[in-house]
Amino acid sequence: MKKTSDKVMPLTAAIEKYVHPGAHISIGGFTLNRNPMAAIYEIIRKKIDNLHLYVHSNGTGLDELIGANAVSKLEIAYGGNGKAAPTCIRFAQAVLKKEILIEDYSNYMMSLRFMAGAMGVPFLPTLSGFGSQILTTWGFSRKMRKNDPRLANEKLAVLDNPFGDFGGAGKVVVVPAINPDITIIHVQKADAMGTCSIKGLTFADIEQAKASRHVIVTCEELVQKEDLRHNPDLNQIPFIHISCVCHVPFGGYPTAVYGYYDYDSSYLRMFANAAKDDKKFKAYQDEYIFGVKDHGQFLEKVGQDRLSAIKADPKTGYAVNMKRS
Amino acid sequence: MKKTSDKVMPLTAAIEKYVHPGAHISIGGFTLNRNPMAAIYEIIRKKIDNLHLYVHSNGTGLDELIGANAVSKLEIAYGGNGKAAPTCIRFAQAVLKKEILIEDYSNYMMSLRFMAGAMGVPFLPTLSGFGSQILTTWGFSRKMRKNDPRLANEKLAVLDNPFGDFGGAGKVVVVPAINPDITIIHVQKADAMGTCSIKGLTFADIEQAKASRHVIVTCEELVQKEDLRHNPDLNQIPFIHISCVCHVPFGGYPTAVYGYYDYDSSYLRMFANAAKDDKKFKAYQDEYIFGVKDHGQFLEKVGQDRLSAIKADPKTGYAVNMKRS
Amino acid sequence: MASKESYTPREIMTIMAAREINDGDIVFSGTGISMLAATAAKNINAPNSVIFFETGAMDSLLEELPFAVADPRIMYWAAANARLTDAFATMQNRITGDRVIAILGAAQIDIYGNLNTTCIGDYDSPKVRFSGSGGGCDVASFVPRCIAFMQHEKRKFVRKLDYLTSPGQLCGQNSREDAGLRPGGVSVVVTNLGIMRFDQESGEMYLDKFYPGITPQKILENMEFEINIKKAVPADPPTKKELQILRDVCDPQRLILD
Amino acid sequence: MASKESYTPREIMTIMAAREINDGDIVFSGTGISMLAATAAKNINAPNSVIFFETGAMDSLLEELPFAVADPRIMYWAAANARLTDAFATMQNRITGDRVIAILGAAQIDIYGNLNTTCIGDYDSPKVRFSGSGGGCDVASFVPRCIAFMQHEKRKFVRKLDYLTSPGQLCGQNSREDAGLRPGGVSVVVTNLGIMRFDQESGEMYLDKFYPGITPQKILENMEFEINIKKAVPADPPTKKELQILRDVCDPQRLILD
Repeated sequence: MKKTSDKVMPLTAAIEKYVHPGAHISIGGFTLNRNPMAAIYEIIRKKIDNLHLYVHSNGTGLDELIGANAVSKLEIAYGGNGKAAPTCIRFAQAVLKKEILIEDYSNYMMSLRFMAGAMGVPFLPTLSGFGSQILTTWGFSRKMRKNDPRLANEKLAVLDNPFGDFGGAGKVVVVPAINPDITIIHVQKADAMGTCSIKGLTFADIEQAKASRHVIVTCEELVQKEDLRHNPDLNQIPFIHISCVCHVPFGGYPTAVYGYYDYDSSYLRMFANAAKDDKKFKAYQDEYIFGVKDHGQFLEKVGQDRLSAIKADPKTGYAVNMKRS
Repeated sequence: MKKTSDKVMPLTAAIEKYVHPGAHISIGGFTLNRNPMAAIYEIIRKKIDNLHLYVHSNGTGLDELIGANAVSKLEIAYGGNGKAAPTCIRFAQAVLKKEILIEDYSNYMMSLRFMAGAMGVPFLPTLSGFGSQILTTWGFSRKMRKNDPRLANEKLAVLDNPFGDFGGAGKVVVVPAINPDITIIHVQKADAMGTCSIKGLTFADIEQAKASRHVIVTCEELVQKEDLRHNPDLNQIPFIHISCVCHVPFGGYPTAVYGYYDYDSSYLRMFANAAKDDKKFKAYQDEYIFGVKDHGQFLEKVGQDRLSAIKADPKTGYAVNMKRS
Repeated sequence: MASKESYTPREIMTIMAAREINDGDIVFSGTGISMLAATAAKNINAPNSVIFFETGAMDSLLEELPFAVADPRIMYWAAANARLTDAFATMQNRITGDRVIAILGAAQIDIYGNLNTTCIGDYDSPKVRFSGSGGGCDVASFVPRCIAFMQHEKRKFVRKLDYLTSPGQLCGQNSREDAGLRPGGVSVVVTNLGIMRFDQESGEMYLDKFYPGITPQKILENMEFEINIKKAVPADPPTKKELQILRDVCDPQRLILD
Repeated sequence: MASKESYTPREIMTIMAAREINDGDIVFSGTGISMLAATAAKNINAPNSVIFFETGAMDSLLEELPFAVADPRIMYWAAANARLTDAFATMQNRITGDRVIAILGAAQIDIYGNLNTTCIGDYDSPKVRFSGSGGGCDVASFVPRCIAFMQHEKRKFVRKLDYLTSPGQLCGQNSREDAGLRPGGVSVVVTNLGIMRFDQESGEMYLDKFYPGITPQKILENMEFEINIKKAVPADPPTKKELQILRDVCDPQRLILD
């Protein structure tokens, strides 16, 4: 009998179970690092669409999802992918063509919104953004906000400081909590119960996971419970927050996973080149996403040579002297 | 020439430099764990008084400071010291005798107040405390609050949720930030620049340090910078927040320091017994605090046997099968 | 029928509290008897329950009983060692918070399950001072189910609290919701004499169960206020198996049971 | 007098920015040329400056130049790897925030040092879409001194921004304070032609320095709006030593300089 604490399932089943058309979804990682790419490619293969996507700074995962027309609404601080695409190409195009509705925040605001969701408070305050159009220019209409109870009735609000000018601030900006239906993160190690250990920067993954109704974890290594218990200080997310665990080595590829592999800058450049042209982009998707049945086949297509070339040096956590462009 | 990045100084000089009568101070740790005891004994020996003390749950350090009449004002959630004193004895007595002014909050509220200070916002919201007297019964007068710009004009406040009932809350309690003049924490490892690595639970030490104008770190081990750089994931406080570093082995004694030593329950019991009686308590202080010139002499008085008895087992981090009472 | 085992008041209290814990519950625990009740539940009826502490440790191994919630014994072999703010967020957050059951103690309780852990007498000139809220007020604000452990004495079951530290049903009816709180607070009181619960409508305490050898009348005699005893039934006494596990597995050294 | 060295526009920009960084400053850096300026400062004039990233890494070793602020290269040998929320709190908090100097870039800048990194054209029907604020708006809100790196072109120095992403002096005078912001925002603009600062009173940009071979007039010709050039003086050209360190120590592989 499967223990109730065992949450391991195949990635395809996890996406099937938790990611539905129209879902409010958030994905972990930052631009070209630790994006849950295997899960994202599976969402695309399953043609799940109409997603409401929440990210702070994202790049690779964001542009694949938008390029696949999976996203209809987007709340975001930054859409860029490092040197390969200072502004994400399909993202920019979708905004210009009005294929997605967008609501712009700052990076701190988006992080605070996930944090508010994780804390269980309706909002958090910041002193960021006064005077900027982030406060005054809204992407989502009031009507749209009213029709979805998962959205706050306002993009954000300004409150007087109830303590006068205590703390050197007469007023604060408050940003509404985000509690996604589903968050997907990719981590270095997880156990079958779902406890996660992230190596290197955690970005806002911890807050995103704790804010979410359901959480899919994909992991490089599925380890024994004991392996994670030796040092609980290195485990950022205890199992109670996690819905299911999928063991997907190279599940962050082509983004970097600290201590395991680097980003594949040739893949990111190939993607960026394809993204500039609709026909080329369709060919790219047909070959690399729809042309394979799962992440394993995708990695076979990429080939062992490229995976070896990005292998992380155990000391520094990245591929030392890797050819980058 | 001493490098500007070298912040190491003797504990007595650090207390001299940063802890002044009337200072607003916070101390790290929780009840009987990782209190900065060496620093606290030094404050007492220097007869620094009129302190405004901020703690969440504290025990050993709190009761020593109050017993020494060092504290005139206290903001606190919990004054207890585990099995030895479910309510801190000198603390309770000082409240009854009105020797200290006290303002009661909850543990989460105090933690959020440090967090607000660390974040640089005037307040943070919570859904805790509605209907409780923590909201309605104030210990500090409005006049006192008005006379000290370091205090908010109100103990706390209730705000309407600007997003309606979004997040399932029509209103929130907001608690004002704390930015102490000085915070003292005791950690397992620090380097000369002040970067800290805490093992085991961090309680609210990180927030307390980041909220504070000055921070004294006492550490079990003063390590080379290189020793802390191998795994930055284990360093919770980077050096930019730290004013000075004092190398004080057993600096948390008689409280526990995870991975190094356990609490000394016989000392805590001896303290609790002495605390019940003014004469006995004076004798205790004369012997253990004023009768020694520094923490080194204090430890000599305690004796190697007792220090050996509480030595932590390297696997579990505490003294396995230690006699406790 | 349960066999007639002999047991101490502390043993029956622990077992009655353990029975309140469901499999899969996240158990917010203090030390002492609450810790023992959580451990008993895990070993008897709720193997997948998870114990956690306000200090931030989740699912610690607890090879030795901790003497405080900051005891280093709770830091070993945990799933994660987090911060104080994380621990409370776990309860304030509805996604995880609704799965939490908490065990609290208090110096005074009233008919609405409000708790006092602050002082006896006037707040400005108290006769007795206790430790204060700690996490009590937070937990009672956030968590849908709280077990209060109390000694059944008149001075503890009082008509009016000297200080309301942790909110229960406040003054009954919709007053908890009106004040801004979600449903929750103390939902069951486990004493040395019996088990009290709260009426859904009125928010008032009533007697649910009385222990073997105890009468509802005796329970009323040990309270300052009157409660409904009409629904009260005898409690099923601790079973042989429950007692055996409690004694042999949970506290073989009788650190807390004695 | 500095000797007559030859240098590229990128080299002089980097060195001019590096000179803005004081010893002990905490430098908020992006990648590319801002990273190089931070490294140059550390190697030339501010050995105790500390580089950090919005992603949470503090004082990373940077043995290889990172290509993004989430590049794994910034995670190695840092003093601490924290969270996004921690990085921004470091700047929002006055105790540490006032010691931060930030380096930003933008698609458009106006006379008050407000920045646009969001879009060209109307927000609802843009002609060009950029990456968005990222941390830009936060940094410009929190940090007392920001260096803006810009190419000196008319389409970038505009009379009116298409979207105000990151607040500078807003509309001058006390408008920044009136809006709820602390003093801060872009305090110096470093371009391929010269260096602009902002008048304390009016909040308006003025020409502080023009590079060798560049005239104030040429600078005006490359802007949509007029600025005061009366206080402008020639910039001290990069010294031999500055150039040597920049080239040989900071970017020997010319990953960014080329």
